[in-house]
Amino acid sequence: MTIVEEQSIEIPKKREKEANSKRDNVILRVENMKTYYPIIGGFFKRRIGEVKAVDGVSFKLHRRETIGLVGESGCGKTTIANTILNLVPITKGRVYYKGKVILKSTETKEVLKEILSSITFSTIMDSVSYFFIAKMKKLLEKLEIELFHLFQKLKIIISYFPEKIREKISNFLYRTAKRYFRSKSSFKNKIRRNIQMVFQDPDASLNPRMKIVDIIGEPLKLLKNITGRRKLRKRVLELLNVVSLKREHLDRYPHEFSGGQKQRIIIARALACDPEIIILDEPTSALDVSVQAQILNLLKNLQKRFDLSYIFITHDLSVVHHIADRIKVMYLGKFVEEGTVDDIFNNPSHPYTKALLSARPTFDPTLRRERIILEGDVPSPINPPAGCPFNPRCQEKDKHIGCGIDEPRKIKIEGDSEEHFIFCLPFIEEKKSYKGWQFISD
Amino acid sequence: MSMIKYIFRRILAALPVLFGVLTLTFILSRLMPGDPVLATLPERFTTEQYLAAREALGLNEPLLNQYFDYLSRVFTGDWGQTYTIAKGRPVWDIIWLRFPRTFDIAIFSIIIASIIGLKTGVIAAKHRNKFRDTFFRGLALIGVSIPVFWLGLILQFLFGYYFDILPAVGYKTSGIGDPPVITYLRLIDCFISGQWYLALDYLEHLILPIFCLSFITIASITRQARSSMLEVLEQDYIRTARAKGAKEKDVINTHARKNALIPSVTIIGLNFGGLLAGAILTETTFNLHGLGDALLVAIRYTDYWLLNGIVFLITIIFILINLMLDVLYAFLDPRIRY
Amino acid sequence: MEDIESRNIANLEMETDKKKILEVKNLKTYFYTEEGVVKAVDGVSFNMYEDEVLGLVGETGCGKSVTALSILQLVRAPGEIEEGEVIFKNVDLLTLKKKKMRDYRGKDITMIFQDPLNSLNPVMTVGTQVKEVFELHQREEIYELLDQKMLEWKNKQNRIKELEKKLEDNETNQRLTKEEISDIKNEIEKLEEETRDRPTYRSILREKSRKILEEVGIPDPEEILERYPHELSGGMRQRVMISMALSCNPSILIADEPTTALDVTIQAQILDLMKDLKNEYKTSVLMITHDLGVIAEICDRVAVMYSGNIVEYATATNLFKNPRHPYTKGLISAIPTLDKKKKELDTIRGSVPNLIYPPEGCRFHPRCDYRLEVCDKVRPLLTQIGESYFVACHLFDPQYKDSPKYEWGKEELERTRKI
Amino acid sequence: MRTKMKQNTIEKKISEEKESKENTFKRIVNWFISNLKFLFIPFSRYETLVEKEYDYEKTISKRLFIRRLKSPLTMIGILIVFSIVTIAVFQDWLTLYPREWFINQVYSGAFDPPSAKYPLGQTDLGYDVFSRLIFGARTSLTIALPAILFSVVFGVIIGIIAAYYSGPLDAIIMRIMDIMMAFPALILAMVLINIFGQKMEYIMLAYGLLGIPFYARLIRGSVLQAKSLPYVDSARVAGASNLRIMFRHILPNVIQPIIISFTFDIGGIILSLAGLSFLGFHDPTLIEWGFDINKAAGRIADAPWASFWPGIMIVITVLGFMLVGDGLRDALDPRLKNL
Repeated sequence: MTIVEEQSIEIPKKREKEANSKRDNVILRVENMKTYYPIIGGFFKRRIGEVKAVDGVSFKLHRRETIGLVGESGCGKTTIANTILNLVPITKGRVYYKGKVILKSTETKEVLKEILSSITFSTIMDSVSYFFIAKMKKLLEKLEIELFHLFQKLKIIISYFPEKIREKISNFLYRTAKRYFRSKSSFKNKIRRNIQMVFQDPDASLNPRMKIVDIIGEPLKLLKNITGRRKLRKRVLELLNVVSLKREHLDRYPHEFSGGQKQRIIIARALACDPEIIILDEPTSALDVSVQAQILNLLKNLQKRFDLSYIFITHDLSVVHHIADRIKVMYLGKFVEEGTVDDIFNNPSHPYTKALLSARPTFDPTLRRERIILEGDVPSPINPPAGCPFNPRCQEKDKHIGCGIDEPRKIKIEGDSEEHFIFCLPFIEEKKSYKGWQFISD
Repeated sequence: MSMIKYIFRRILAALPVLFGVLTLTFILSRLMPGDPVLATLPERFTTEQYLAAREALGLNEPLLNQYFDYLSRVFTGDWGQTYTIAKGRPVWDIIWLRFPRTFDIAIFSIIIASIIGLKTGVIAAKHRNKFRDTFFRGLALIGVSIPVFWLGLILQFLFGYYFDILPAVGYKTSGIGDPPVITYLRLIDCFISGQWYLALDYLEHLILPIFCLSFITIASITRQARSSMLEVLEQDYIRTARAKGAKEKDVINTHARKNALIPSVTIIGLNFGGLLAGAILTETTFNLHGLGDALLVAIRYTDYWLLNGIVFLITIIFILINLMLDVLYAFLDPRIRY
Repeated sequence: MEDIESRNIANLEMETDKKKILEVKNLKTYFYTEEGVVKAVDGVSFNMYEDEVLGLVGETGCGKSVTALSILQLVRAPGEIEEGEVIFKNVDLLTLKKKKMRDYRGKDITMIFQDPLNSLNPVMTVGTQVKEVFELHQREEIYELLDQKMLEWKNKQNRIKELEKKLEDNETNQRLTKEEISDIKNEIEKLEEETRDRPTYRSILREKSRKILEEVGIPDPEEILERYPHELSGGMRQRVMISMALSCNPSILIADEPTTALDVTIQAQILDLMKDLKNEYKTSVLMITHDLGVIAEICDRVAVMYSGNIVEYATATNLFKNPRHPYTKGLISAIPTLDKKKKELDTIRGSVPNLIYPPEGCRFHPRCDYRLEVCDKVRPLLTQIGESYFVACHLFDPQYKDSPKYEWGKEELERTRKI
Repeated sequence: MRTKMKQNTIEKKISEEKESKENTFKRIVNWFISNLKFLFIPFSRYETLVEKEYDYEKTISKRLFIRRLKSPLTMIGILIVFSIVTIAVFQDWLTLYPREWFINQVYSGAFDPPSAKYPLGQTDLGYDVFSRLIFGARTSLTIALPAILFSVVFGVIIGIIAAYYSGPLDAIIMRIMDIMMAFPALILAMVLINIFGQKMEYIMLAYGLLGIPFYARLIRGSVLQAKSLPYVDSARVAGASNLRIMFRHILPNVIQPIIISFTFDIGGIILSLAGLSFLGFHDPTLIEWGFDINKAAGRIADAPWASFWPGIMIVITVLGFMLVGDGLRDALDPRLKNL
């Protein structure tokens, strides 16, 4: 173990000027993001359906701001995070980072398809067969002619195939190629460096067979090209100090740490490349209350210190109230309400938000309120209910028009801050409902 | 309905494997050294004779033609003729003659082994780290490491020669007659024709080979059953059953056993494949004149058609058995959707 | 030392008019692992009262689940119950034989678990699993019921025969009016409808299971009975678990984190259901959770556990209003709430101690801000400090109250506060 | 009783005190010397202590692993494997007759019973059974080990690639593996050896090929599981390429079952090799247990020693590897760890 000199190392405060000079403070913009997972099944492994995990979501993230994404499990919060980081392919929509598109649904698809379909199957077979024969000549002189015949025959057979089948074959090749290219076409390192993520389960998101130095050093090595062993250790030590871990932890394995310490290590790894945005996917849900408080304090500290922007994903409303500036409430892949913290907590307007807020526990047993208890379960996102996805469970269903038919509209709530919207349908008594309500979309 | 659909789909999925096996055996058999034409000829022959025989066997055509010819003939049921074991008889005849013996010992062994192996596995798991567990585990470990043929030889020596209570080799006492061929399964034929003494004689000859094969299979089934039972006993739903107040016997018999059985089913299927192959060794040891014996001749003397036929048959049976076990698996485990 | 222990147990009486139903005295459960002896539960005592909900709250690894499993004697292999008494209706459960104990499980004391998917047998239908409980504990009652129903059924059949005879007689005599005939015919039809299915053991079982499932709010119970657990949603599975636990009308229901694996809205549903059922069945509930919100929601009394000991034991109202033990204080102030916005959250420094080598004296002392000099030497015991209020802390013990306060080194304080 | 015990303890304490008083000066000096570093360098104590504690923990965990391995059965297994390897390495020192005798010359006394000159009897050509047993050990190991290494390496690579790039590539690879699995291994081995020729290298190659599908399948399952774990995602977020994720992140986490079944399969492969040479598919230049049994099988009735001893050697060798594999599994399996 090389002992690194211990000094109090401040990571320089950066980007301050830059931030002030910029007129537009938006750092990440998501536009109409849709992410569908294919359901593959059947004998030929076809796509037989899709899970609409995220279905048309847009938001902006400002510098030094925390957005809270709130919702129950399976509502697509984590998928948003995974999509932004390109861990899951985006189906539709765009993501901008500082005004530049970093993710878009593949429009190059068509071009590629054209190129691939222009390569006819017979040309491929030709090249393969010649290549194959040249290679195998020495090894299988006896079979040479037969093999050549085989390929010739196959070629002829294939040329008899109807156009449709040939198209299918080329489609198959295209899909294989696409999968290959997708994994290849790296989400550029620069963007990776600037957007990092903290995962939910601290046990599973640390590789159990790697030492802490290697775990935290990996992004440094790969994204920042720091190669020297000493340099790397020094930098890792700095990072460990930032999350108040110590030098002797450098060479340990993850299983020797408690849950809170693991989460600190994960945060340190996310911080390794000086990112601007950190996506926090339920960072405290696996932790105990006292440790959760430590982590939340740490996160707040770090935000101030390094000018970070957070996307904070959670199902715990009190946590999000504590840490977030703006809140988006999600249900079945869509936002149902968005606004600042004060908006949501003081004037919850969507019935789902109301129910969520009322389900939030309080610590005063004398104040046991009447709760709104939603009926039933969250419907499956494979075939979500028509119209407003919340309508089968909605407690205020009777007061609105066309819940099961129309798509919900974006409605501005007057009287609150400018960003308070709900996605709902108008009230039955129209006169009353228009008071202070203003339709934005359609 | 869904079950039938599932079976149908599984059969469809097995087709490429069958096709691959056919192709592979064809290629491998053609790569083997030696010349099958020689077997058809008398000891002294002329070049013309040789060429004529070659043409008669269809070996002068391009390999590709031979391959397609072979494919088409396999599916029409004509598996060619053999010139090594018997001159000019169809491969099917040899298979009908030889296969029932192999099948008899394999099926008896797998049934005995499954019954005993599952039982001992459960017992060992129930008495974990106690005497019975250690005993069965040790026995299973020894069972896994004994070579079949050697065990056979030792049994032969002990029971056949030293104590002289069981016949050591062969499938029948020499000079004893055969029952009329009805179902090709000798045992059933004996019963149908009412020749009890023949059946008894046959069974007497089968005891040692079956013991030999099943001993080894029991070992691996016991090991699997024990470990899966132990795993199941760790699960939460077993705790629930205990919290309900169920008796320890019920916990194991109703709650744990079915769950533990599921992984064991797979191992039984895999073992059956091993058993058919292991039968070659046992047949050689006990001189049973089964399928394995024919296979050895086919490989030694480069009999293309016999080799292809036997390998294809064994593969089909292997695939079928696995198909059956898959269906059983789906039947046992409701979590698997058809 | 023995003296103090006995004092600890004897004093644990609450001023209440309710009947004591379960007494746990000085329970110790150790796990003998290869690394050493894990003292998961080390001297836990508490009482449960009739028709009350007792909350057992604490962080991960403090031994709350092990306490519950020890009561039912379901602790797994390396774990052993070392010492203590679990007195239920004047019977010490720990001295019972295995067979006797089995009768209590599932009938008088039942348990539901955290993970409803793994806690239900995947290869058995919900129906079989629900019916099993009845078969295990109510076989005789069912047979009695069967006899009753058979009697009714036979009576009805006899009645049909009688009526049919009447009609037959009428064909010859023709004494009855048309209206009477149609009345009789209607009655026969009705009776035939009722007696179509002969009452059997199975039909009664099925009826009972259907009823209990209906009780826990499962829509369409007939269909659910035929389903396998993996086909249900998380909330449904937990409902099935609850129905199984309540089917024999138990005196005590132990709920081990029943809502942790569920979503917020489903969690509210289940808690609501549990409250209703508790009132309906008059069952005492031992609620084990790490979520103080759940405790505040449902519990009458709370026992706070830390590292294998109970450190505070009081009514919920008192506890939340004015927590005394430094650990409870820290725990409550660590939770973000609406009025704590913008401030930094209070934290408890350090982390949970290793249970193989727990700290000497008070197990909380390395993390305690109010630490006294004696804290690392003498183990504090539960002492009564107010009406129905027990704390295990030297700060409230008259014997040690005036002991000098421990001065934390500045460096040490700084260092431990961060981690 | 009690008073007696108390007296005893008091006496003990007194004697201990005496001893400690006598040794006090020694102890002070010792302590001073051993703590020189801490006395002269401020704050060095704390760090070193923590490190020491950590090292202690590490050795404890290592010791635990060894302790778990230390069950009597496993020790027997290790002993067997060790002695078989010793025999294989030092065979020339252990045999009664040099190796050349067994290749060139034929001796009289076919199937003669054990005698002073030939302690375990003689074989068909009059060779010494005992010496052949010792020569056989090296043959078994030299064929089995490379063959299994070959199949492990290729099986692991193929399995990881198939599972990681799931989809058509996976389907194709796994179909090929299915075809290979559907063949009874023994038959395929016989055919392959017949094609290649009866030479050691080819037998090794044939067996190596046959083992590939098994390992590919084994590792594919665990990779499919590991692939969906968050640490893979977090490696991707950290900028790791596919190749790096496959072999740096996933492989170390899924290699454990492979290691366990590797030890098991050494035994298995020795068994199958014995079976093959029993059927006559062997390298004629080598001395093999299986082939010895083959030669003696026909004379089992009157010369049991010639086939009994080679069989026993096979059983013992295989059992040794199986025992080690069993012990290794118990020691490595995390599920058994807390029991």
